[in-house]
Amino acid sequence: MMHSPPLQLLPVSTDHYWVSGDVAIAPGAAIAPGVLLQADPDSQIVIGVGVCIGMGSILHASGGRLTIGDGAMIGAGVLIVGAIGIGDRVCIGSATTISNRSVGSGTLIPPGSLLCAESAPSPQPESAAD
Amino acid sequence: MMHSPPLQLLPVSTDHYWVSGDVAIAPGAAIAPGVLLQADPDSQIVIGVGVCIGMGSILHASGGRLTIGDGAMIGAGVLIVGAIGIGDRVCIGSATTISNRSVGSGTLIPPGSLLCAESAPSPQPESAAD
Amino acid sequence: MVVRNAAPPTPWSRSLAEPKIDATAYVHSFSNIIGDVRIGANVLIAPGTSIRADEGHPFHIGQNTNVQDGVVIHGLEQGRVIGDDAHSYSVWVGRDTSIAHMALIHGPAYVGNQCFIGFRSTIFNARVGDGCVVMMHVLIQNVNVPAGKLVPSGAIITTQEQADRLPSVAALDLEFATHVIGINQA
Repeated sequence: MMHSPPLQLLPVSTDHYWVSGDVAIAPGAAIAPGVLLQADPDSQIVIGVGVCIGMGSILHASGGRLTIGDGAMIGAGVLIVGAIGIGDRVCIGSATTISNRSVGSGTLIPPGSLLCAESAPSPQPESAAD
Repeated sequence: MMHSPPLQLLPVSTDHYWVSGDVAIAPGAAIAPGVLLQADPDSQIVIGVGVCIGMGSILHASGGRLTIGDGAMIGAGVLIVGAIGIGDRVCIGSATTISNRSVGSGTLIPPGSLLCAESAPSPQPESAAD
Repeated sequence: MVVRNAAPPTPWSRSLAEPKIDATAYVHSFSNIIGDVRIGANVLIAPGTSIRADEGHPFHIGQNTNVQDGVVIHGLEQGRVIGDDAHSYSVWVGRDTSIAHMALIHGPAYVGNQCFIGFRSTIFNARVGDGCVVMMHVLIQNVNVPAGKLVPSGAIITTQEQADRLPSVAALDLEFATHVIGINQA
């Protein structure tokens, strides 16, 4: 049984979102307070048209480009790390973690999911050990 | 010493929540900070009397009208997408995702749920088609 | 080099001690550090981090440890752990440890040296021994995890029997942890 991680809605600031490094945001994107968009020195974040990013989410580009496709919806408290592509109109439920794994256009990801490119990608609750 | 990337502080909104497009909110609705209400150009959001919407939730009307019935309670970090109706007095637990599927009046939805249209993209990330 | 300790005070924090931050530590300006927090040499505190010793205190963060984006460190008013210096702490984090994005370390809590705590994992009222690798979305509560254990992603470890049955860390796990740590060393 997968532990459903707590949804922490206590961003450091509730007035602003933060941009650090090379981040391009298309007009019309909606970015909630407490969101952190961080691109490492060799990396970029590119956010498409009409994207929504919920409160307290963190996007961290590392080792290349992190792209969020047009119309993607990213719930509250989502963590996305790496040099990956999130496709157009992807819908990511709150409190999800995505690390070093791209997501195809139109995908719907349940809240609290873990998608990651470790040895055994384990988006399925069953794979929780013990 | 560590490279310090350039920083920008971007104010989100002085209204605590963010509205884009054709959004009608009945008097007395309570909308928490950090909520994103986004209606696409051809779409509307209509929020009924006495509705409560929790922190960090995102409502995105796409392809038509998204209605939230009178007295509906929407928890924190909820993601609702599409041209659908959420009935009167519906109670939606936190961190739930609802995509392209209407919810009948009086329904109680547990926290962390995923509700989506059967024909819509599958909830399994693996099945992502492009 | 940015050091900031002027986080907005909570109503009960007016008489809090100032953080003690080693001159070689890097503390991102978009972080909150308040109260009696003792940060060692070459520590990295990433943006969006909240380290608040306003209820439980003090906190110790050992040298060369890195605390990545969105981590929260806090402690209950009651409950302490014994640090490696034999003093009592609300939260002790050892040296050369990595606390990855969005993890929650909630005191009373002890995390040893050369540990890896993965994305969004929670450590509360627990001890995690030296050299442990805790993967993602894990809950560790009310247990003492022996040194050198691997905690798989999604695991909920809330009884000592579970903690004692955990496998030992393998080379592949260390490789993965090192990769993730690398993300923040850029």
